[in-house]
Amino acid sequence: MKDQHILRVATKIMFPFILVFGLYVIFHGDFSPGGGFQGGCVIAAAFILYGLVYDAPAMRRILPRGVSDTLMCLGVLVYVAAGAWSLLSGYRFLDWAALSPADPGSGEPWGMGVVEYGVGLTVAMVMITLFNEVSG
Amino acid sequence: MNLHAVNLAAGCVVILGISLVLFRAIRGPTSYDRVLAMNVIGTKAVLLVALIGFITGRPEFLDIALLYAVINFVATIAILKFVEYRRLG
Amino acid sequence: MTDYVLLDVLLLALLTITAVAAVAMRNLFASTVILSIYSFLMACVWSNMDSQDVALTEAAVGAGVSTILLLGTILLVGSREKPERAVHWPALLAVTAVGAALLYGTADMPRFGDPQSPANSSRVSKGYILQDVPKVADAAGHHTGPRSEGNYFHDHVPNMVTAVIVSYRAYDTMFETVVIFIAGLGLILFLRRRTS
Amino acid sequence: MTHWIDWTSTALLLLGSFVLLSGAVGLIRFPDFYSRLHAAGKNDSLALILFMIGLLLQSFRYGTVGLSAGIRLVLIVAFILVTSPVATHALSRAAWIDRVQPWRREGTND
Repeated sequence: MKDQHILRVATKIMFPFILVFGLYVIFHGDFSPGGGFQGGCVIAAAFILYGLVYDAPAMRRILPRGVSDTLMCLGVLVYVAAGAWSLLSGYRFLDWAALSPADPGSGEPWGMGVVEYGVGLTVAMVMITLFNEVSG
Repeated sequence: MNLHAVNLAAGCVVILGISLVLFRAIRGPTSYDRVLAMNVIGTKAVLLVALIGFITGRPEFLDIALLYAVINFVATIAILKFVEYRRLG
Repeated sequence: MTDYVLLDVLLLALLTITAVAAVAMRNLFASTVILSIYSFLMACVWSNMDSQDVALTEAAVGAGVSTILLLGTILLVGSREKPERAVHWPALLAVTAVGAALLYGTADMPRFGDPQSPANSSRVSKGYILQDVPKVADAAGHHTGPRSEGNYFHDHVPNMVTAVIVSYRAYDTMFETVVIFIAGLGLILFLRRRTS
Repeated sequence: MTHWIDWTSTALLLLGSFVLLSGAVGLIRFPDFYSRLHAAGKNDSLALILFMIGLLLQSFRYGTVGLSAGIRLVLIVAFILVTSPVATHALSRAAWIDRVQPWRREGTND
């Protein structure tokens, strides 16, 4: 679809908005519906749209396979590292009180933010990998 | 004037419209008719979700409708690309 | 009370038609389009049931990514279903029996939105709904048992679904993420073509 | 004051319903793909805009929650105004390249 100017321009207009919306869904997941999984899917949808209109090789130029593979692993590592951090600082595994020892209650939003970003990163990169490998 | 009843009636009208379009999606002679019907149903789903938010009196959940507007576009482009080029990448 | 029942009945009738059409179609491409429509309608049903997180997931995954997945599958396997006209009687019998058992089981399900249902009245969900879940660990990491001053957390995040998923069941969510990660690994190992 | 919002919103929803239904009927009744596209694309966007303005008026009643809802309604309209015509254009172009023939009246050339 590289030859269709209208689609190219519309994609260029939409792409940043979809990305920001995906980040909003991830980050705002503790106040409104949303979270890592949904937000990751939206971010993946932005890259998939780019890959559909500009063809997959162009998409792989802005997000090479090596980068998406690395980020996919990094998402899981962020989650596990958040747990390990609380373990190492004397709390139980994945106990968010570790993130704010002075006020054990308010650690939850922090832990949630970190974890949601990890989940979102993994989900987005797996979906992009799916598009990369299935599109043929 | 009862706005709640008005919203509910509008929701029923939207569902009626969806059912008419669904007929075209199932019957549709060409693939393009089906894709068009899908696109139209996606837009009507945006409407329906927004209306449901106002019917239940909690309109703060319009993120979903916003997401639909985005996803509908992506899905339509994906299906069109498949029909036109027989590949996705 | 009756308003969302009305919308539910109408939407579920449409959903049934859509599902039957998606199964009955021989053209797999048309089936994919119908399934995408199904996903849109399903998300409306979730939204009508006030389960906004599920609606968001259905919209993001069902209509967006799974359409891509199904189209990719059609690319790999071809778009015509193998004609199979004969009715497989044992299978029909089994499906009918299971369907009847499921219908029988729904008779005991709690009413929609029933505050006395087990899901709504258990101690944990009450805690999350009332937003005063005991944070069970003190600084030393011990269980501090039932309600005591200072171990209660009165202002956890407002979306209790996220609170349950990421705080109460954080361990579970971690391994869900690992499952998705393994799915990605499988994609890379099985489908990636080696380019020189 | 509330009367004004009620009546205007009702009128807009009613008009939107009419446009939406006429579009759906057109999608069923028209003879070929291009005229169906014509019926669906235009009526859909117009119906969406009418509905959203009607709901925007209603959202004034909800205070701050209504404000966030109103912002999202405007965003939805903006998104749809970008995406819907583009999707329609891509559809018609794909159908034309795939040689879907426009419908012609019997025996004439128009």
